[in-house]
This record gives sequence, structure tokens and C-alpha cells, in this order.
Amino acid sequence: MRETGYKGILLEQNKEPLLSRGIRELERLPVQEAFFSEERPDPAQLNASRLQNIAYEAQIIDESDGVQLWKKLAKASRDGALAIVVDALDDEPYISSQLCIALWMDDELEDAITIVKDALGIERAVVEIYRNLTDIDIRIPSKIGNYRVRRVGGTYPAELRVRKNESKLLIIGACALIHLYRAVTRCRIQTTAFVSVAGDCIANPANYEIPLDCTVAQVLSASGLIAPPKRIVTGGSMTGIGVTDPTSVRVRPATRGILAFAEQFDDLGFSCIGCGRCVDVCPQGLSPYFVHKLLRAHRRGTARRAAEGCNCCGACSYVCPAKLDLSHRIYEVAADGRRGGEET
Amino acid sequence: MNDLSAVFSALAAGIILQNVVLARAFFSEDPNRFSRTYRGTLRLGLITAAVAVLATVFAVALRQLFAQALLWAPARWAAYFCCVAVSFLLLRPLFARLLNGRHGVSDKGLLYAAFNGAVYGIVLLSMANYTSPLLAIVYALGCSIGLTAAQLLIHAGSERISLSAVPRPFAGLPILLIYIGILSLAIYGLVGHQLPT
Amino acid sequence: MILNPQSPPHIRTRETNATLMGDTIISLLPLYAMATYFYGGRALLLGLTGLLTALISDMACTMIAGRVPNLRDFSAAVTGLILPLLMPASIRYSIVIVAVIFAIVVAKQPFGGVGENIFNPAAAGMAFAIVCWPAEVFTYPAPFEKIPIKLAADTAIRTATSPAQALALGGLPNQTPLDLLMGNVPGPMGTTNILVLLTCLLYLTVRRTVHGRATLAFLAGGAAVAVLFPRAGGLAALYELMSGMLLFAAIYMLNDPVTSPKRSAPMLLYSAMTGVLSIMFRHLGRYEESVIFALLVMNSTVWLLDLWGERVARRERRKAHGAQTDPGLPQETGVHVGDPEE
Amino acid sequence: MLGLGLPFAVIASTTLKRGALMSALCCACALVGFFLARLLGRHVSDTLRVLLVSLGAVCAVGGIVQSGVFSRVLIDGLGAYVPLAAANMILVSIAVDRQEQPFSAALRGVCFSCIGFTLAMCLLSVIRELLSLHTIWDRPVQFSAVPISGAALPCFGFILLGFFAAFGRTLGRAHLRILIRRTLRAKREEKEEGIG
Repeated sequence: MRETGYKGILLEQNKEPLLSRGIRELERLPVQEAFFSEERPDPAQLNASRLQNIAYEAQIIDESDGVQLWKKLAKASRDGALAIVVDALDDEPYISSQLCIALWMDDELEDAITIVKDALGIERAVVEIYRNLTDIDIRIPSKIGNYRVRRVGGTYPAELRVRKNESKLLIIGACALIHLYRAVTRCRIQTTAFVSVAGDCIANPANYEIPLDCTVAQVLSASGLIAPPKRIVTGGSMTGIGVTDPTSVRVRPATRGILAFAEQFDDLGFSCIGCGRCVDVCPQGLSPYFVHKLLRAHRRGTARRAAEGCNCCGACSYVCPAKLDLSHRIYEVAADGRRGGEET
Repeated sequence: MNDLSAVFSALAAGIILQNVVLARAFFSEDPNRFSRTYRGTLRLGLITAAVAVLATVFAVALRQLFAQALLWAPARWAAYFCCVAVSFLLLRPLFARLLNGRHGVSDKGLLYAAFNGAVYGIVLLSMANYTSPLLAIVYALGCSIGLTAAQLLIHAGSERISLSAVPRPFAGLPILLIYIGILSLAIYGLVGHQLPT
Repeated sequence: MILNPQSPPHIRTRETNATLMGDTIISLLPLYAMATYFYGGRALLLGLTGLLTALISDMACTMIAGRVPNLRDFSAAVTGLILPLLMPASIRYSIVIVAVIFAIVVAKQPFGGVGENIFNPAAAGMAFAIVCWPAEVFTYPAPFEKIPIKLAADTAIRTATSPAQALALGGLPNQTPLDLLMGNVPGPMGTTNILVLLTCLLYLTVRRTVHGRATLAFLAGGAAVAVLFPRAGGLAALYELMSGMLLFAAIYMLNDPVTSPKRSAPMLLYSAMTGVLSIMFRHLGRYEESVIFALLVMNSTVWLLDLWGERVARRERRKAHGAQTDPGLPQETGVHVGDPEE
Repeated sequence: MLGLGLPFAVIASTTLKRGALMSALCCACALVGFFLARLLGRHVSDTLRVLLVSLGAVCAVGGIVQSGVFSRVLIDGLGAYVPLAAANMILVSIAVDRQEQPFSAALRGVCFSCIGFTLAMCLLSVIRELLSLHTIWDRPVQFSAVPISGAALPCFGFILLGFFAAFGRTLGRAHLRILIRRTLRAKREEKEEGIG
């Protein structure tokens, strides 16, 4: 019997109200356009270095991993990437800005892929979209223009499972591609981010194009609140960062979502009963139960070894019936172990 | 066939009954102090077994030789004890080479583990329960195997206990006693024999 | 507006410990209904006794330990409800009370309370009751015998031989397998209704409170022994599996989340071994029922099984993505939790 | 509360009589072993000393049994546990581990260990006898509850001993806390006086 098979969890996606409309702008937060140059390049004449230059000038940052796009392009042309993978996975609930682009801005996305493909001389390109059983009613096209859409099914987290050898792939987020398209066709600098604004406090949940550097509080009030939020999150619902002061946190190029929930997690005073669900779901085949026990007994050394390989997907905390804060602590220990490993 | 089954039943009785039921397995307040790894515990168990079996062999020989002697009855306990001591001294160099310093087993730990009441008890019981020399030795072997198994279980238990939030008055020895108590209750119920006292 | 800091994930399942335990309690209710149907109101009263004793003693122990009792924690209630179901309906109340107190005060709380106990509390309490009062615990009233609420010294209760007793005596039970399926046989008051038990198992499996495969492995292990060494011809194996508290224990006590291994392979091994031991010592042991003791013995090996599971998983993990792991650590040290270097 | 973890004594002491006998034997062995260890002094190696001390204790037990101080029936009832009371590591460690101390202090230590052990054993065996047989020192006692026959089993002895040890520890800690508080208060008063 395999103990480390890929497991993960099936999550309710909650993407529906966001995906039924396209990307919109908030009236109270108008988009200010800015341009880095007057002369527009001819998309057909681009080569790799010119494209990198444009990406650099337009200050585009890839939202899927927070890396500057020109660096990724440079690396791909240096390594001779075999294929372009357009990241429109959106495997976390609520977050759907990439998917929304793939569904509603498919012409621009297609042109953007063509531009990158021609400029870098890469043969193949594929768009990856995640879907699972809970949102069957979302219609995902089998092709975007000429490019194949690869549907990734199964459980959360999907990203790990589909990316086996990253070194020969050029993975670009869908939002970054749109920004690149705008930069190439209109010399526009990235001044916005595509953000999913959702949660049960939001009056109009949708994917918005939001100017960079506005605060989370501005975004929330502009999109309308129906209840005072108890928890605000920037980023994904599974891996995002909890916001303590919404007036000081600003929208960044890599911000994927702003979520506001009315419900507060109470400490129910439960202790671990060893149900083993965290072990059942861990995609890395770890035993969060074991690590938790070790950590509580202050055996950090052994815990470090037992936690190696944690990627902080949050699945264990999600399923835990005792509502323990597992993933955070385990990731901390695992990161600690990695640092220790590098030093020796 | 009958002899064979007698041998096996002696072995089984030795393994199960005399050890965990009587919790012969823990002979000091802290089994953990002898060895802190499973491999070390296993090795110590094997050493104990070797000493016990060898001592039983000596004891059987002594009994065969002197059973008719006048002073045998009062002196037999001391004689059996000498058997244990002699076999321990004989086997000691071997053990010292086998695990000296490794697995966290100290010289004193070796002494306490391989030469103790448990081994002496095995010899005494196999002498008391079986008149046939072969059966007595097989019984001692069974006892030693059971002892090793029990030591492993208790090591596992104490490790598991050390990872859980035991209330402070119970931490350490008391909770281990309760653990052993419930374990011996379970094995007693499983086997369900009348206890020899 | 300043909010409390939260660490990810920001969504959680609705299920809590209370849901898990609540599911178990819900699935125990039909068993009480059947017991009441067969033996009258005394069955319910016994259950109530167990429940109250468990709650009170658990709360008292928690308070003595200096913690605040958690009212959402139903685990003591589960223990208190399971124990009376394992006993005959004619049992004295004092035995139930002593067994429950033993379960909570000895087997659960000294180890640290909820989630820390090594032995299943209900099994420990039952084991204690069996060892102390084997005659009372193994004397079963005949079904549909209406037992008075308060037992007087001269109350005569029609007793009958349970299938497990018949098997222990070397014969076949004089009930048909259909009787056993319907629960129309003498026995512990909650454990005879095989059909109801199977329905409860289905419910709990669907709610993912128990692993159905563990129960199946248990039954497979037991069946293997029963078929290989039948005590009495033909249908004996079937009777073995359907008699006594075997199935009940396989559902409610084997799957106790606290005291069972966490990974699937150790879990299956644990279940199968418990099955083998419980049938084997029905043959060899003194008591007609040994599943309780087999379970307790196997409970003590759970930590070893868990360590073994971790070791296997770790090896597989390293094989799967060898590049990510750091080479500085020897493989062997992963297992020994009590390493001196700590 | 030293020497609580003595499995043989726990198993054997199911009634008060047996408990008393076991503790008497153990105490005698500990004293004999102690004097023997003192006598041997530094002349022999550690291992040999342990062996010789145990052997001496076994001989002592044999002598006591032969001398007929205790009733034959009781001794036979205890069976193999009688010599085991002499040859176990706890008694040996009580006897041997006080080599460094001066003689009188060491003797006092050994005596206190013996008294503590005897008390614990007697308490344990009284409770077990009362619960299992409803008797104390073989005399029946009126006791309304049901007899718990399991109390005579070794497992119950261990569990009871575990609770004893926990209780003893709690008492000890409470005592310590009171001592500390008293000392602190005394110090504070001293300081205040000094200031005044």
C-alpha cells in the first residue's frame, strides 16, 4: 500500500457569481493608464530580447509566483523552453481572476500567447484550467483560439500535481499575459491588478481590475460591503495572508484576491483526537498529526525531519475537526529544517 | 507429538503468562534509563534472554546433581542465584563488545539490564514449574522472549506517553505504572489463567 | 479597524470534534432503541446511568487537573454510552458505574484526557468489569424478558445461553443465522442486532467518521482464524463473527480515532491483528469474549505501528522527490523519537 | 516514597499479611545488603559488589525463612516472590548507592527508605484486601459495597500504586510550595524590618 499517494481535498469552489461576469472596473477607483513609450512596436517583428525589454519597461510582474516577467522570459529563452504553459489554474476557492480572463478575454489572451510564442520561438502552448466536481456548471472551452485548454481535475492543491519538470516549461500567469499584450500593443505600463473580490461580506463579488497601491479598505468600500467583515484576506482563501489593518495593506501586482468574511473562527477549545484526516489529505504524504504531537512535546529536531517537504497548502488545517492551526506551524518547522540543511 | 506439544505449551506459557501478566518486564523505576532506542532495547532483551537461558541450564544441571543432598532445599535459592551470577559473568565480555557505549547503554545499564530480578525470577519459576530439564529450559526461553516483547511494548508506551500532555502529578513513573497495569489487565483477560503466586 | 491576525487557510470545514462524536452518539441511539425493545426501560436507564457517570467523572477529573471543562467535548458521553451496551440488560447499576469510572478515571484522564489516552476507555472499563465480575457480565437474560427497573435479591430473570457461550462450550448455537441477524438472541444488550449495527456502520462510513475498511479487515482477520480452526463444523465461522460483541467492538471501539493508527497500512494491520487475536483467544482464553482484551493489547502496539508507518512514508517520500530532501541526515534517525541528541 | 516501583512486592502483596511479610523481608534484605556493601567497601569492582550484595541478601532471606520466624503457610503462599524480594535492583541500589555518604547518614537514609517502602506496601495491601475480600488482617470487615475481586490482580496493584505515586507527588509539591512561600514571607519581613 502506498503511503505517499497524492491525496488533497475536494473544495467547494464558490466561483460562480464571479465568473458569470467579465473583468470589471470599480467606479470609485478608476484606472489611470500610463505609457512607457510613444512608438508602438510591430508585434510580428518582436524577438526575445525586445519582448524582455517591453516586459521590463512595462514593469509587469507575474501574478502566479510574484516574479518579474522579464526575468522569466530571459530564463526561458536562455534554457530553450519547450512549451508555454498559461497558468489559469485557480484551484483555490473564490479566486478566479485568471479563469475569468481565460473565459472572457480569450481573444486578447490568444494574441498574447501568439506574441510570446513567436518572439521566443516556442512550438507549443497550453492553457491550464482547474475544475472539479463542485462546479460542473462552469463551461470551460476546449480551446482558446488555436491553443489547447488542459483541464486539470481532482483535488486541491492542483498546482503541485501537474508541474513535474518545470525547468523546460515557461509558465506565465494569464493576468501577466494580458498586461504583456497591452504593453506590446499600446505600450502600457502595468498599473492595475486583476483581483477577485469575494466573500460573504461583499455586496458585488466580481473580478475587478484595480489600480495598484490602493488600500484594501478602499477596495472593500468601493465594491460595497453588506456586513462588517471580521476577517479580511489578501491572496487565496487557502494560502493567503490575513489582514489586520486594511487601511495599511495595499494592492500589489501579485495580489490575486481580496476576501472578506463575516464569520470569525472561535477557539472551540478542542484538542487533537487523532482522527487522522490530516494524514489522509496531505498531498506530500506527511503526517501532520505526528508533527503536531512532536511539536507539542518540544521535539523540534525530530519534528523537522518529519515535516520536510511541506508546501503549506493548508489542506491539513482545512480538514482538522479540532480546528488546530496545523499547516502554519508545520510549514514553519519545515522551513526551519530547510535552512538548517542549507547551512550544513 | 505429546512431548512436542508440551514443549510448545511451555514456550507459549513462558512467553505470555509469566511475563506480561506478572509485569515482570519492568524491574526498575525507569526502563528508559537502560536504552533510549528500540534497537538498544531489543538488544538488551536478547542479552537478558541469553543470561536467563544459560542460568537455567546451569540451574537444571545443579538440580540434577544435588537434588538428593541434605542441604539442597534451604540452599537452592542461593544456588540458583549463583547460576545467574556465573552466567552473567561468563557472558559479560561478549555483551560488552556487542553494545558497549552504543545505543545509549552504559556499563551500569548493562549490569542492571542483564542481571536483575527478572532473570532471577525466570530461573526460579522455570525451576519451580517444570521438573523436566528440557521443559524448564524451553520455558525459560519463552519467558525471555516474552520479557523482550514486553520491554519493547513498554518502551513504546513510555515514548508515546512522553509525547502527550500528561497531568504533572502523573508524569513519569505513575503513568507508566497505570499503563503497565492496564496492559497486564488486558493480557490477563486475554489468556485468563489463574495466577500462580 | 484592526482585526485579529489569522493564519491560513481562511476557510475551514464545518466539521468539528463535536460533529464526529455527535455522529457516533446518533448512531448509538438506534442500538438503545433496539435494547429497549428487547429488554424494556431498564436498558435506557442503564444507558443514562453510564452517560451521567461518564460526564460527571470526566468533568470532575478535568477540574481537578485545573482545566476548564469543555462542554462541546462529547467524548466522555460516547464512552459512557458505549459501555452499558456491552453489558447484559440485567446488570447491576453499580457495575456500570464502576466500569465507567474506571474507564474515565484510570484509562483516560491520567494520560492527559481527550486525545491522549493510549487505551480505549470503554474497552478498559469493560475489561475491568469482566475481570472483576465475570459471572454477572456474562449472564444474559432471554430476549423479550421484561426486566424490572430495580432488581431485588429474589427477582428471577429467565436467562439463556448466548451464541458466544454456546460456541465456547463447543456446540453450535440453537438460533438460526437469521435470528442473529435480527438480534433476537441473548447477549450484551446493544451488540446483538447485526442488521442495525451494519446500518450504523454504513451511516458512520458515509459520514466518514469511521473507516469502513478497518472493520472489514478486522472481520477478515477474524474469519480467517474461524475458518482455519473451526470450533464446531459448518456454519461455525459465520456464528463466530456474528456472536457476542465482536461486530460492535469492530465498529465503535476499533475505529476510536484516538487509539488507532493513523495511516492506512498500519490501520489495516492493526485491525486484522485484532480480529485474529480476538477469535484466537476465544478458543484459547478463559472468557467467552476476548475482543475487548485483544483490542487493549493491540492498542499498546499502536505507537509502534505508527512509527513504522511514518518510516515507510518517509522512505517513499524520499524516493519520490529525492532532490528536495537534504542529504545531511541519516535515514535511520527519522524513526527514533527518543534520540539522545534531542 | 522510595522504592515504590517494586513489581514483585506489588504482585505478592494482595493482603495485609502478605504485604507486611514482603516489606519485612525487603527491609531485612536492604539492611543486610547495606552492611555488606559497607564491609566490602572499595575493595571490589562495582559489578562484583552488586553480585555479592545480592547474594548476601538471598542468603539472608533463606536464613530468615529457615529460622521459622514467619509462618510456613504464608511463605509457601508467596512462593518464588520470597527470594525475588532479596535479589532485585531497587533494593540493591538502595544498599549500594550510598557509598559516598558517612556511615550514620547512609544508615538513616536506608532506614527511611525501608520505612517509606513498608508504609506504601501496607497501605496498598490494605486497600486491595479490603476491596477484594472485605477483610483486614484476615478479619472480616462490614462493608456494604460489592467485592471487587479484580483488586487482587497485579494489574490493579500497579494502577493503585500509580495513583499513590501521583498523590504523593502532589502532596510533596504542595508541601514544597508552602515551604517556599513561608521562606519568601520571612525574607520579605526581614527586608521590611531592615528598611524600617
